[in-house]
Amino acid sequence: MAAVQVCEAEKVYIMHGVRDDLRVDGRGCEDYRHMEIETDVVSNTDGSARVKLGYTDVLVGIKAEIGKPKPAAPDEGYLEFFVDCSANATPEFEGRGGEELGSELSCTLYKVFNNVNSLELRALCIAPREHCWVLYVDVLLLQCDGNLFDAISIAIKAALFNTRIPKVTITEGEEGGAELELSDDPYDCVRLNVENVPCIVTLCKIGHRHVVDATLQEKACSVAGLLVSVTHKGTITCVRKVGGGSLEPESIFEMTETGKRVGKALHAPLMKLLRDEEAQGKQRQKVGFLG
Amino acid sequence: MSPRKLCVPGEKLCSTEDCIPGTGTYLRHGYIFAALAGYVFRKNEGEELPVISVVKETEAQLLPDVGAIVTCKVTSINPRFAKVHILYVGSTPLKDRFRGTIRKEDVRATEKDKVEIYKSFRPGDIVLAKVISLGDVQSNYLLTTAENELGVVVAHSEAGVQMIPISWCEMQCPRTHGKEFRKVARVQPEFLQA
Amino acid sequence: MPVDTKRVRGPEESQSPLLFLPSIAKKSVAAERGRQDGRRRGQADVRPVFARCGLVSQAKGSAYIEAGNTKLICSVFGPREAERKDEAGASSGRLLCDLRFAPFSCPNRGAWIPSSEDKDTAQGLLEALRPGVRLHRYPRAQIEVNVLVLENDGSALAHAITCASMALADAGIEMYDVVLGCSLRLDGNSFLLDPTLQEETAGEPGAQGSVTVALLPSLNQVSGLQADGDMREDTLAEAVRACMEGCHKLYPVIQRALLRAVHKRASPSES
Amino acid sequence: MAGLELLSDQGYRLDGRKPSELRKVQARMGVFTQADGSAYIEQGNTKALAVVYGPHEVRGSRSKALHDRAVINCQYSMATFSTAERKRRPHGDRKSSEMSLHLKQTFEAAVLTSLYPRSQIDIFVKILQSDGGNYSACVNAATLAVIDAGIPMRDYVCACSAGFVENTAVVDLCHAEESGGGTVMSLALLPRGGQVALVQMDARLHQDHLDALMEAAMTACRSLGQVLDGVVRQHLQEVSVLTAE
Amino acid sequence: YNFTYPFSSSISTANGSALVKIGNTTVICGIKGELTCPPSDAPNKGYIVPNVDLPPLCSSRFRPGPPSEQAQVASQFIADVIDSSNVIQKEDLCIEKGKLSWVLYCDIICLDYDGNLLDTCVVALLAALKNARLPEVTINKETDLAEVNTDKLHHLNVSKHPVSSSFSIFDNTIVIVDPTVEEETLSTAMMTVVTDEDDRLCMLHKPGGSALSGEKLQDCISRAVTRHREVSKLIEKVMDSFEPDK
Amino acid sequence: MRDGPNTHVGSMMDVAVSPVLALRKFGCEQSLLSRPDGSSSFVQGDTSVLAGVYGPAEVKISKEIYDRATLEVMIQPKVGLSGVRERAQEHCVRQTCEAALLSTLHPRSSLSLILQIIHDDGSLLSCCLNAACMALMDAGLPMSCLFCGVTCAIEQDGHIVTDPTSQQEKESRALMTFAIDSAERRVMMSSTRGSFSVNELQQCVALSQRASEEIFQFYRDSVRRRYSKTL
Repeated sequence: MAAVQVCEAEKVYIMHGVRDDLRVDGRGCEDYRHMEIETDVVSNTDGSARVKLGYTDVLVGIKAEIGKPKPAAPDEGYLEFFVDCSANATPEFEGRGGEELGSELSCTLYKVFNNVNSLELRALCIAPREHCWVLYVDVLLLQCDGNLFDAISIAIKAALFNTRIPKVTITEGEEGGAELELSDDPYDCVRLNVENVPCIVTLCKIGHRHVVDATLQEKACSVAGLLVSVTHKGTITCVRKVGGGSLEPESIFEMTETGKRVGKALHAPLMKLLRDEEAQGKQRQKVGFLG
Repeated sequence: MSPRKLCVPGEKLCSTEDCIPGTGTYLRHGYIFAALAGYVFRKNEGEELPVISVVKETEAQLLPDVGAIVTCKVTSINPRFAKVHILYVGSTPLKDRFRGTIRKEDVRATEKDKVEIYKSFRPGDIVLAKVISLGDVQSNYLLTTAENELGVVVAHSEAGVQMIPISWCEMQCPRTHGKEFRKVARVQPEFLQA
Repeated sequence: MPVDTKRVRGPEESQSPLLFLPSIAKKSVAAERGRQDGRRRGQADVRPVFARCGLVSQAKGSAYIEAGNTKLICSVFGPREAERKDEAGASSGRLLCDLRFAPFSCPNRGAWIPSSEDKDTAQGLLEALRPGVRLHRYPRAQIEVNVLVLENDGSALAHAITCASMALADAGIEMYDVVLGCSLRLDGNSFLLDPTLQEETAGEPGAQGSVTVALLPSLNQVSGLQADGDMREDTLAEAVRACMEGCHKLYPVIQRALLRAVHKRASPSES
Repeated sequence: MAGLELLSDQGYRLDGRKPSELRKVQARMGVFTQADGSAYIEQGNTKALAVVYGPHEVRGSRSKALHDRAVINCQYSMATFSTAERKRRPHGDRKSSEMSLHLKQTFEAAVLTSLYPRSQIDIFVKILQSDGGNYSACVNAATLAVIDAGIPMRDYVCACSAGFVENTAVVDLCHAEESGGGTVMSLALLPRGGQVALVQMDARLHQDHLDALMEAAMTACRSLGQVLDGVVRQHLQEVSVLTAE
Repeated sequence: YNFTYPFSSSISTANGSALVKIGNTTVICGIKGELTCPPSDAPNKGYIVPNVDLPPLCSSRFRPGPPSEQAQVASQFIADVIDSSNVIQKEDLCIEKGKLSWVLYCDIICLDYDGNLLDTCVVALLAALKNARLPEVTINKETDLAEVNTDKLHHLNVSKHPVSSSFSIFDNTIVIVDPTVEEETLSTAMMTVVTDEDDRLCMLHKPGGSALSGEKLQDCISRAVTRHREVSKLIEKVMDSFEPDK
Repeated sequence: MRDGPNTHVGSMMDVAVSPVLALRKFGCEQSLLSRPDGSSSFVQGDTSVLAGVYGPAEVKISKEIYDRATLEVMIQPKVGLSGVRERAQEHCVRQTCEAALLSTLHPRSSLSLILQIIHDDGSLLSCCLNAACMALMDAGLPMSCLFCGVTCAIEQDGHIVTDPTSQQEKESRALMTFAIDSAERRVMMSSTRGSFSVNELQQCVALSQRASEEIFQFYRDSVRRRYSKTL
């Protein structure tokens, strides 16, 4: 991952600050940075969202395509993730440089989002064993300043909220086979229920405390962190230890507790924001990158 | 001999008040822990406390470290440096090859500006050298032969015969009596055991 | 799909005969009170483990572990010259992990080309092992850990962690502690420790979860944690504790296997 | 030409433009903070992002460094969701590599590389949404980004595409027009001096029509140049107001 | 001779498997059967797809990534042995002509590489084929779909028992049987002779290297024939000891 | 490619048709490509292979061998990508060439041999070997001996055919290819298919050794013809 060099003195400064619940940018340990969310930014997609979290900037586009259900789950559709660590974010990602991180991120995202608990995958099925919707979730990293997972998960949730899948009617074809017919009417579409879609909260252990939404500098001070994905009800759907260090069992329990609290609190304002934005409908001035 | 004590990594051996940590151990919160699976040794070395160390069957494989004397084989030369493969650290053979570089400046201690690589080494020579640096991001281990005891110990002439050193800078082929230039090492008796 | 030109090719498509089985009523594990292999639910009841060190003659260190039908082999090479050189590698060593499932290790034949799941498991293995290894003792060098799953009957990652740390210790790599792995299946309200593959995949989706913990037993530090599935925070904490208990049960077995391996080698001369 | 009527009888195009009319151009400079220079441009429905890093030390093998000027390093990529059909890879395919090379050639002609010997300037462009004229959008975005990075250039580089439909030269083609099967020419121009930095054309065109097409493209580039100039001046004003406070 | 120890291990997820150790070299072979359409040019045949893998696990000389040249050559060698020796009649693998047949994926993985890979692989393959059991498959006349009965398992009909013997040759003078990896790298040529129980040759594989005279060649072949007897006796003994408890 | 360049230096030669030893017409042309350091095309009946040799040249550090040259052999099939079968053939050709070449004379350098199959009508591996040998000779690389490839097929009735066509190969019971060295007519390489008895093997070896005489004679003739022109 794009890392910054932090010298010992800086580390000590940051660690002392964290001990006193005061971070370099003035936040408390459980505060997020300023966040901006906008949906429906790319018209070629079925759903898209852009999230800015501090200097971290991600764009998510979702495209729905018809595919064949996986043999293990014949009556469900599925999601495919692709994270493009573009050279925009840092020159290190040029060429194939970002591929490793990209596949690592997409693997975790798959674990977090592609299950029945987060999304009603059955609703994506068109005809069992034959056809289903495949949602291609493409994440584009435009700029990274730490805490990629949180920003991406919020963007994915927003983009899923924004996603509209055309209605499909199955008609009996002439030779007996089923034929699919897509509805042309842009308003005749299916929305996804995103209520249960979790958000990821990454906690970084710094000194004896832990912080949420760490910047790259803060991340450099931490040896280990915990990634917790939390639903709006406060249930935990996925936990991963990240980083090269180890954690004491007690601090793991503390961290999951914080993660749950912070994550749960994240959902309500996010949904409100998304609904508000949608209510504005066409009148909303699309800002995109021009803002 | 009484059965020696065995340990696995992470085992608490004793407190720092009882022993001084040696190889294969580490310190944590005032206690000495084992870092290897092996035999536990305590040895008194004249200090107040015995040194405690953990040893696997032979000496644990060490990496070429700064100051270590290494045996290496020359693989290629050019006017600025010679490239070598490190084969031994001290008397421990390495399982995998490590690459090193002997720069022109590090061949001799005196008359550094007159050194010419091709008059010092040839590919295939076995050389004793000392590690001076682990090198930076791009380079390999940096080695030196700027001591009397360091330099070429085994070399073959163009006729393919092992040559005999005749001076500090020349070796002679016993078959053709042709002389070739080398940075010859004065081999210390302790290295001659093998 | 690109054609694999570096292997003997078979037919374009083939199906596992298991797909053609007349669909038998899926036995719900939840319906039973015990477990199929006679272990109890909710107890720290791990499968009997058979562990050996030093099987691969060509490797610096190696280990084989068998827990129930799950069989893994691991070999360790190095420390050797680092291939990739960058700033971070100069001061401390690099640990590389490769984990593969043999094509015949699962009920359905796997492909040779590692899937993203294999890579994910390998990444999990790396994260769990790294805190246990004293990498700063190996500057500019890399240590390679290769794990091959010969048969996967559940808890592959957990046993891979244990097996790899045994192989590292066998290779004489300096470590802070051995790393032990244990996983758990959450089935409704009860725990299934060290689940079999059947237990891992069976059951109603929604009420399931799985947790894998890697523990440094004598330092009491958790070096790896992966949890999936809906669960409450206290359930998670309980599950982690159960896994840790499972690890501690494993510890004496691993210890004995390591000591045996040390003993087998010629004892060092007094120096 | 079968299928779509690209030019109506009245001489209007599919989207109602006149043959020599450009699409709406909107642009902004300095969209990102971490990069040395960045810009975003919308030309109709085509949206592109460009970032510039550098000049900095040559990355990768040192042998790439040039002793008398800077190396321009370009990477063109497309977001996987940018096209109607999903792309499997954002970059690395043949078309993107070709595009990267064209961008490199274009900017080697425009940037005063001799001011930065033995260094490297990275220009990364990304198509977020594609609706024809990808190359021109990239060049225009990259120009703004280079200016934002404060790297001296001979002149703006403005690019525009032009095509030939029923004996009429049309400029700034959208995707439907591009895929109509006719000739498409991309032209990058240094507007003030009138030097052409790059011309690229696929498909066949009668020699007699070439001049007309070139002329149309160059005119379009000049007017684009004015738009870009406006964007730069606006940006400078905003920045100077901020700094003045 | 280094001694040969075949073990039939039980990988329960595979239809047949064998772990074989010759000297230090250890190889595991797992066989999985899948169903497919028969090849169009031979509608009454099935497929056997052998692949040899030399993972980085087995020796430090192999790097991770796609199979090395050596692994590919070994795969092709095993495929040729299967073809030449008719160890399994491919006609036996057909279930319904032109419609359904078995494809046997024989995946051979080296766990410890200390030379003489080919001999070990052939023994492993043979042992795995001998203990492989496939479920009964019938085609339902009404639905035209395959039905699998896992309660009825059948052994494969192993018609031939090829055994391979490898030799390291040092300049047409010294010939070493069953070489270790060190002997292999120092030798000037390698040769592998595969024989079956009728003392016929299925394969005389000598991929270049220093030349060999006719007498030495004859010598190697007769040594291979004697070795065949020893090895096949051993395999039978091991297979017998495993059979009763199944 | 056979009728490509105008400078047709090579020659066609008829071989006396004896009841057992029947080789198809073969022809060869050297130095027909300008880019490689050595090249040749070898034709046996309808089977035709084009070979190019590059080197000695600089070698990649990862492949460097400090006391001899690194030889790489690539076989490109007529259509499609090379697969495992080609890899096995490459392996055979490479080891044969390595044994013949005096590679210690070019330490830390690389030699690459590319064999492009133009048409396959049986006896492909032997044709590859012959083309390789001619190309190495053309590149002026020092060799301890020459080598040639001979393919024999045993038909269902036990009759042995040398240099079979692909039709004959398909109908045969067993197929063997040998590489024979020019110094003592010994077997350098052998690759077989199908099962056969020890006696049959020996007949085939003997036959191949006889056939090799003719091929080496052909080598000599075509090289002589070539140098007589340049001198």
